[in-house]
Amino acid sequence: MFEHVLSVMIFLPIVAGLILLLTPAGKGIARLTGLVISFASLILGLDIFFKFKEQAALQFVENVAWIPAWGINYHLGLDGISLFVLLAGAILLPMVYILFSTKEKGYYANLLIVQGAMAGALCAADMVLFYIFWEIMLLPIFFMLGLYGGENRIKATLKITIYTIAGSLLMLASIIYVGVTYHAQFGEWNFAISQMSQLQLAGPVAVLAFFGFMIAFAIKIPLFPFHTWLPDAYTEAPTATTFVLSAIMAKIGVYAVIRFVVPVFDGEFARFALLLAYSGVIGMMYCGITAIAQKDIKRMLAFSSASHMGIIALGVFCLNVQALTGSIYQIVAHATSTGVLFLFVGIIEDKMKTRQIKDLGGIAYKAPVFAFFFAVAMLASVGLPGTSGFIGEFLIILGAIKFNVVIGVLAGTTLIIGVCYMLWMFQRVFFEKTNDRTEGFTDLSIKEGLTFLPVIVLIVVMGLYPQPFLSKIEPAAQQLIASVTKADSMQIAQSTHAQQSDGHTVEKKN
Amino acid sequence: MLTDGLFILFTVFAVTGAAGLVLFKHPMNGAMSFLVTLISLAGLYALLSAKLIFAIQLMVYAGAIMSFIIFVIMFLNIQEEDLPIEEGRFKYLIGGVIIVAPIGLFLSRVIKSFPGADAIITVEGFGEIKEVGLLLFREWLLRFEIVSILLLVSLVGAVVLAGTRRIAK
Amino acid sequence: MIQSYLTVSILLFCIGIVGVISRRNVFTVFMSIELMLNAANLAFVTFARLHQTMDGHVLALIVMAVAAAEAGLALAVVILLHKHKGQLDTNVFSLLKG
Amino acid sequence: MEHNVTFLGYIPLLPLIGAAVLGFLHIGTCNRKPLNEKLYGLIACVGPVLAFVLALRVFLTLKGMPEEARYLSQKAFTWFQVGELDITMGFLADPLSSLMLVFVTLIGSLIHIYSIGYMEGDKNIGKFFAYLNLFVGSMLILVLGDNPVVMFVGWEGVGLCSYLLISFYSEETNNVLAGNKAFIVNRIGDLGFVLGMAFLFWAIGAGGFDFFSLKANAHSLTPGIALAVCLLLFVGATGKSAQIPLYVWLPDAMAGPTPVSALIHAATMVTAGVYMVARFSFIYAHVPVAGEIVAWIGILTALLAAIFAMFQDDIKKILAYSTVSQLGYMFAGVGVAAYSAGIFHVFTHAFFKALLFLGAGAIIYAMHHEQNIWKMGGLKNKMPKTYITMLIGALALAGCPPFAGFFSKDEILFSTLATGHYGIWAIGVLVAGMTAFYTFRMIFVVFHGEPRDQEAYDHCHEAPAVMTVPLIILAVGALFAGFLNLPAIFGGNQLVSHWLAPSLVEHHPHVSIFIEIIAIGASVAAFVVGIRIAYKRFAVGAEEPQFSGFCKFAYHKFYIDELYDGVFVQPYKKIGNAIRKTIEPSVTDAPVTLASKLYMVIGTAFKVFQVGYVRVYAIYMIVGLSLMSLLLSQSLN
Amino acid sequence: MTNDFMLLMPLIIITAGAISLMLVAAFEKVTIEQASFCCMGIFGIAFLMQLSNCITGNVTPYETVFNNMLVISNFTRVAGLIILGCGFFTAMSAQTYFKQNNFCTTEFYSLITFSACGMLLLTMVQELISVFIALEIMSLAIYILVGYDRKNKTAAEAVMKYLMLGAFAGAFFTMGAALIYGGAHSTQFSSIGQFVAENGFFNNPALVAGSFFVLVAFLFKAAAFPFHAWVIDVYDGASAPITGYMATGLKTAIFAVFANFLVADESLRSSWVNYLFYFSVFTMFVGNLIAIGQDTLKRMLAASGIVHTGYLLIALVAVSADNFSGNVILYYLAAYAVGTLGMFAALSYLGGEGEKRKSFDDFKGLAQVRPYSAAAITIFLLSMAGIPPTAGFMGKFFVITSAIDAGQIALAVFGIISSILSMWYYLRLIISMYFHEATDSFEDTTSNGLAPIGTFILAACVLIIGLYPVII
Repeated sequence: MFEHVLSVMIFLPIVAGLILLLTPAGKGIARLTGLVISFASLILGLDIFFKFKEQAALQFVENVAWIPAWGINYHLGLDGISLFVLLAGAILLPMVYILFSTKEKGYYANLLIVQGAMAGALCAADMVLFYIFWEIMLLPIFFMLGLYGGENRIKATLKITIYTIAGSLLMLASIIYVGVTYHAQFGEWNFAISQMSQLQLAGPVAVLAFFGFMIAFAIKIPLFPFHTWLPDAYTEAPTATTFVLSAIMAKIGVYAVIRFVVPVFDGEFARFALLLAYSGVIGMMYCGITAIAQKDIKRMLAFSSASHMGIIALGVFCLNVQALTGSIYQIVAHATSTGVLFLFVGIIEDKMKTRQIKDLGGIAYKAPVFAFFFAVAMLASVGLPGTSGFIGEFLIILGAIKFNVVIGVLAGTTLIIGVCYMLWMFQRVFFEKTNDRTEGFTDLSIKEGLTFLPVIVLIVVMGLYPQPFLSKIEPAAQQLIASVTKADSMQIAQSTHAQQSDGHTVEKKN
Repeated sequence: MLTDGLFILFTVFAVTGAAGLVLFKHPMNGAMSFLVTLISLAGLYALLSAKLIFAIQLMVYAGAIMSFIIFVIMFLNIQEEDLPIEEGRFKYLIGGVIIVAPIGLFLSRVIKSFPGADAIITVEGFGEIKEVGLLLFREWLLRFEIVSILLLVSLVGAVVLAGTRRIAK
Repeated sequence: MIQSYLTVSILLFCIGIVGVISRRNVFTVFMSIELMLNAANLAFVTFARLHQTMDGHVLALIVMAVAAAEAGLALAVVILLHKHKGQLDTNVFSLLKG
Repeated sequence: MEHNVTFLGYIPLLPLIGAAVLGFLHIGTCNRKPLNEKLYGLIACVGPVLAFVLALRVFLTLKGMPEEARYLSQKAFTWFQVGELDITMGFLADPLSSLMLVFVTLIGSLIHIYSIGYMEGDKNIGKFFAYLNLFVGSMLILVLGDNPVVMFVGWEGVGLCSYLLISFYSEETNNVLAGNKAFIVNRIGDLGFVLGMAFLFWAIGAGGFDFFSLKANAHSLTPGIALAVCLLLFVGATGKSAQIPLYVWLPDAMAGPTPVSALIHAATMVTAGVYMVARFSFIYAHVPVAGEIVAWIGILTALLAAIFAMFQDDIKKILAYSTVSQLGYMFAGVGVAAYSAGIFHVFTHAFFKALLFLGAGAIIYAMHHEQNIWKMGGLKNKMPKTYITMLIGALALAGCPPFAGFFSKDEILFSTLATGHYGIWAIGVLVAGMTAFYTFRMIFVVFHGEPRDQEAYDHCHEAPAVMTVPLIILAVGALFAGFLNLPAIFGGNQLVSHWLAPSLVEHHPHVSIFIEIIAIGASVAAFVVGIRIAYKRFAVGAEEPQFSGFCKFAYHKFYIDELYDGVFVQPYKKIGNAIRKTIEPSVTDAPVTLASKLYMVIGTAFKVFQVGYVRVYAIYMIVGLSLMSLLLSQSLN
Repeated sequence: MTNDFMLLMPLIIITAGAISLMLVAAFEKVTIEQASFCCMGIFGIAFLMQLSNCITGNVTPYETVFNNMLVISNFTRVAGLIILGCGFFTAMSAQTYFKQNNFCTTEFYSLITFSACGMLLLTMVQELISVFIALEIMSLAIYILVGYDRKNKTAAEAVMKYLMLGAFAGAFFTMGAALIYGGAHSTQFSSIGQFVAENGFFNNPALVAGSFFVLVAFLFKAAAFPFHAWVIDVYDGASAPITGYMATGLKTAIFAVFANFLVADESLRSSWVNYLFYFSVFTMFVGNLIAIGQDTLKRMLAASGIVHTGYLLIALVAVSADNFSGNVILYYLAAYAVGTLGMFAALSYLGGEGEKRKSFDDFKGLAQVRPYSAAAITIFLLSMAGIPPTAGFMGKFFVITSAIDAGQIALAVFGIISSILSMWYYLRLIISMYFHEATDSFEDTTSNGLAPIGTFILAACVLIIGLYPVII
């Protein structure tokens, strides 16, 4: 079984979810199934983590021919980059089943499906397979948002779905373009990502294809200015969906940039890195500033999440090891901190029946444990040293400075922008005087407390002892950066060469 | 010379008949006018030495199909007031001619690619019933057979759409 | 000579088209289509003469048969329509639109 | 000599453990049955006191080492390592940090003890002590960090504690706002710190990012980068140490409990900036321009804060501005490369300012949380111990020889003079006079004259021993700490300067004794003038003045808070609101929504073409055919 | 000989079945229920026969007797398979449909079978006039089926529109055939191809004009812009099973013959590719624009059918005449067929008496009342929208891949944009079904018929074909 561990991680939840949907199982059974399966995934995930070797190559590979005529394979594998996103999902998802115990069957079933699909997107080493999982990921979100969302859920659902699908379809065109180019250059059909770095892509169409990929991922992440679906969707979605969206799915966008764009479009990536970096950093500032004006905690967190995603994305565009590693690390850190914050807001909403900041206050006195956990997550989210948020943010800023001083300085403002809205919100919600509504706020139950405890501990542990994580990320990051810098220098060489010998192109070795 | 004269005659009749079909308000007048065209066409077929087609044109088309159409027109007993009020008919006709003009021009260019001279008949018995029949039942057999299926469908259709219907239980 | 016949054919064909697009009477429209088929038949026969093969005749024959089949069905439809509205104006039948 | 030791890490760890235990106990019990307050106090004191003991051990160990090899380090574990960046969770004790270590733990311990009394009866005492312990731990990490990043951990940690403690009475919105302000302003400074670190790393960090390696590689810094690093780091320092332009948070920070003001906002945390500049003296020494800027900003801050302090009527605000002012001195000192002078002033200031704050705390405690000096008066009879200790503190602050403040301040002023910064020196002397004035204005108004609020006066009483004992200990410090660095002119041998020398890169200019005498004379004269004016105005029967003109302007702190609010805070909020209300829905979202709407509209409009008339459908076909025919005619050969 | 006979067996079975059903109808012994089973049986047997005819390569059965009229290749075989499947499921839907609608006679099934006969012929014929005959067999049968409900005004209107425009297009086809006959001396595809290969395409205006008119007729039947307008009204007027049949079987047959005609010669194909490009783009976009404004399901599906025609045209543009396999077209057709058939099968039993539920709003809250049906419909819609893991996605993937591979990058991009535009109206139904409260109890919908079973089988097919595209 263990050589197929990735398949198990993908299909166990999906199959379970489908079975739940197709059988008249009750909600209790559904929740129990979800719980058991998510814990199974967690155990498998941890096992993978400990068996993972610190090297750049793909591990736990499975490769079976699927559509041989088109060179499409069922090809799975993990590297240091995907490992962590996968792990973040595996660790966080069991919490949802514990915390939200009274939802519909479809709620749990969809969660299971989305879990499997996300694992699939992360493990896929074939572009078509990736695309398939990438799209499947959206479906449960669509249904959860539409079925269990808030008042304006339909508008939000339509927006997120069409937005995301529009992006994905552009990506599909790009994937196909890449595959076809491979076919043209090497005479065989192949969509395996590991082969694509050999491609010699140039010309305006390659740029278009690059943007096809980038727009898809920019929408998922979301990068400014493609973020406009996010506030509505995050706000209207049920907590678990928002949690999944912010904690894991957005990260898959970043992951996908690293995995699919950087190796294939190394030249274009290097060319447009600055533009993209500006997009990331402007998005960070824009969403951060917008967050302070929000009246709804969830919406505020949504913008906060977008703001952080901007900086995480920036880390990828900086083209150096520190920033890239920081980005990947921050993916996990942000997943734990912001994800947990969304869950906390869900708890507040469940208990208080409101998310309006003005209706809350003084929760800290009524619920010290809750407030403490919230504060830790919040501090991690603003990047306080000693929490997981710092390491990633620091590395990204460090890398950004090397990449471009202006961007580095702008990226640094995240330190300030983040605290502004977070403290403001914390003050209104947790401090000040209690009101009639919050008077009855009960603290986390033992069960809830124990659910959150591991993540809170993880936040601190990741802040204090990040090395075991970083050492697994770094080889893959090094390899990627090496490939991009090679392309970059090659481009320079090419352009100088072209001046001398009139467009004589340098052949890449296969 | 005679053939040329006949050709011009038939052509004038055919085109006038066709124009009448399009221009007459009452379908009965149109049908009569169309009949003139069909008969003229038969004449043209004869001029082209298509004897079988000439005969069939007269018998099947001008005879059977047209009488069927006229029968239905009569059967429906269409009065003047039943006819659609087509006041802008001529506007539409002129517009139609304008729209169709490019197609006509295009087709006339196509025609120019064919030789203008008469093609002398070299084949023995060209257009004779026997020769055409042989061809029809030898090389074009299957087409001929599947046409029967088509006619069958048409038959069933007529029954289903216009005949009395027994709703099965 | 071939060109002349073809010109007649084209002329009839175009008149047929004009009839179809400018008239609202079901019968007229239907007969215009028949006219177009006849124009095609004339072309078939003319080409048969040009190529000295009788395939054209056979084709014309088959077209006639098809036209007959179509005519049968078309008239059945005309009767059906007349039953519904008592009119033969194509514009009367515009329930389905938008 | 073995440099690697294993106990350095315990110094911050002990208070941190204390914080964890206290926090756990507090959270566990606060909404049920609260534990005994004394228990909290006891647990809280364990960490800092043990840390103090360890700090002494460190100090003594160092003392036993040869002067050039005086350092101890502990590399606990590799914290994070990415590419050429290699950050160790490491601690370093050298003379500089050991000095800081000793007084931080000492004052920390004293204030913990004092707090047992001061916080009596507060139901959140557990939380208070947890924060306080956390603070001490963070401060010790800051001091001990062997590389800038570890230092930054402490740096932000103390910022966090500062925030938590300022907003300790969190039911009052203003307190929380003050806390927010402190954290946010500190964060602005932290941005500078981080950026400075980043620049430093990319310049010379590849060879190791700990202070030793940096020091060794500092010579390869280009002047431009070095200047940038210095200024960025100094931005960090202005945030933490409340210098222009980021000083605004410190006066507001007085919203926290008084021991907090004493510990964090007077003695320790706020001096972190000075410590940091001294730590990076190996870079600052290379870039005189940077030092110049630091010195000027420092002295201008000193002046500005002194002006404000003269018109305040809240006892803690007076002390707060005084702290800002004194911090300005310190920066003036480190700016002119007199690092040891700056650090020495940090050291002495810690004693007397903590003393003054604790004294003020005792008064506030006695007056039932009354802080306005114009509601006090004649308290010297009621609270003699407090009076005397505070008087000592005041004298030290005002720079009266031979109190601690005199020597340290004089050292700084002398250094400015010696390095030829006459402008700075002149302002420094002026500020010294003003310091004397506002300090004694406070003393006179509070302790002398007639009671202004009779009822409060009647109820007030001397503080309990837990509070007065630390006062006394600190008073002793304020009295004698100055002698530790007695300059040669008074027959001393500058113990502190010599002790610090291995850690710092500084050159002691050799100047004539004449200049030294001028410096001392001017300081003393300024003190005398200041105290004289204060006596004349406030010693007897002064009433709360109504300010006008410049005084009113100064009373309102030059409206700088309002200015910041108007220039930064409100626009920021306005932009946020504008984005929420207009930009987000109608600009960024507009292309998407509009495209979607347009699509719908066109789609609906398109229904027109489906007219339902069969003839029209035929016309579509023919139109299409016609157009194609035209096209095809073109392509025919 | 026997081999040839076996290859033609499905066609023979269908024809014989059609005739026997017609004869049976003359006697009033057979109920429509039984007739539907007979029809299914005929299709089923033919389907299995077709499946068993898995011989690769091109075969010209009875070459001398049929005068090269029929060619059977893998392409035609699979196309036939799709058509037979369509017939089978249409009969299945009809069985349930006529439990609620009472205008059926036994001839109905006979006509379905007749039209399948025409479609099968259409896939195989390699000669223009045979194409015309096959086209007319198929069309006439479908005209009748469209207008089968004589009491229904809309059905009568639909058949009038379809018949008139269909005959109109047929007239163009004949004229085109005549011109090609004039230009290329023959109406055989192979001879035409040979002639073009020898003499060039644009050098022969008659051939250009002729093939243009022939293409017009094909485009009309496939409902490409600007010959699309009829399709919406006709689909709307026809009964649900027939609409499904028209949308799938007919389209499959047309595209089969379209492809066969185009690949007769490479220069013929490449000359038309530039024009087909525009047809394809306009078809997709106009289809989308029409679909977005529709409120009734059938009209929306009709419009979406136009869009799918656009995709199929992309595939046609991208086929290569040399080494033609048609896999992409067939896969897309199959994917489209299962999705659309499934949709209409579901509409057949959910529509209620007289198809009273027709608009999006009528299906509000279906998921609460009939969750499995709603799920199946969702799968079909996702497939049509091209979202993985459905067959529609794979179809779209192959189409776009082949387009890019053929160098038609712009076309691929337009295809993608059109897919994005199509999301709105597909999602709209899903949203109606799932995210709104149920206002209708759907109690009158019979669930004891075969249509629900057919729906679920098709839903499974959508996923299976999507996940194992190798089987096509």
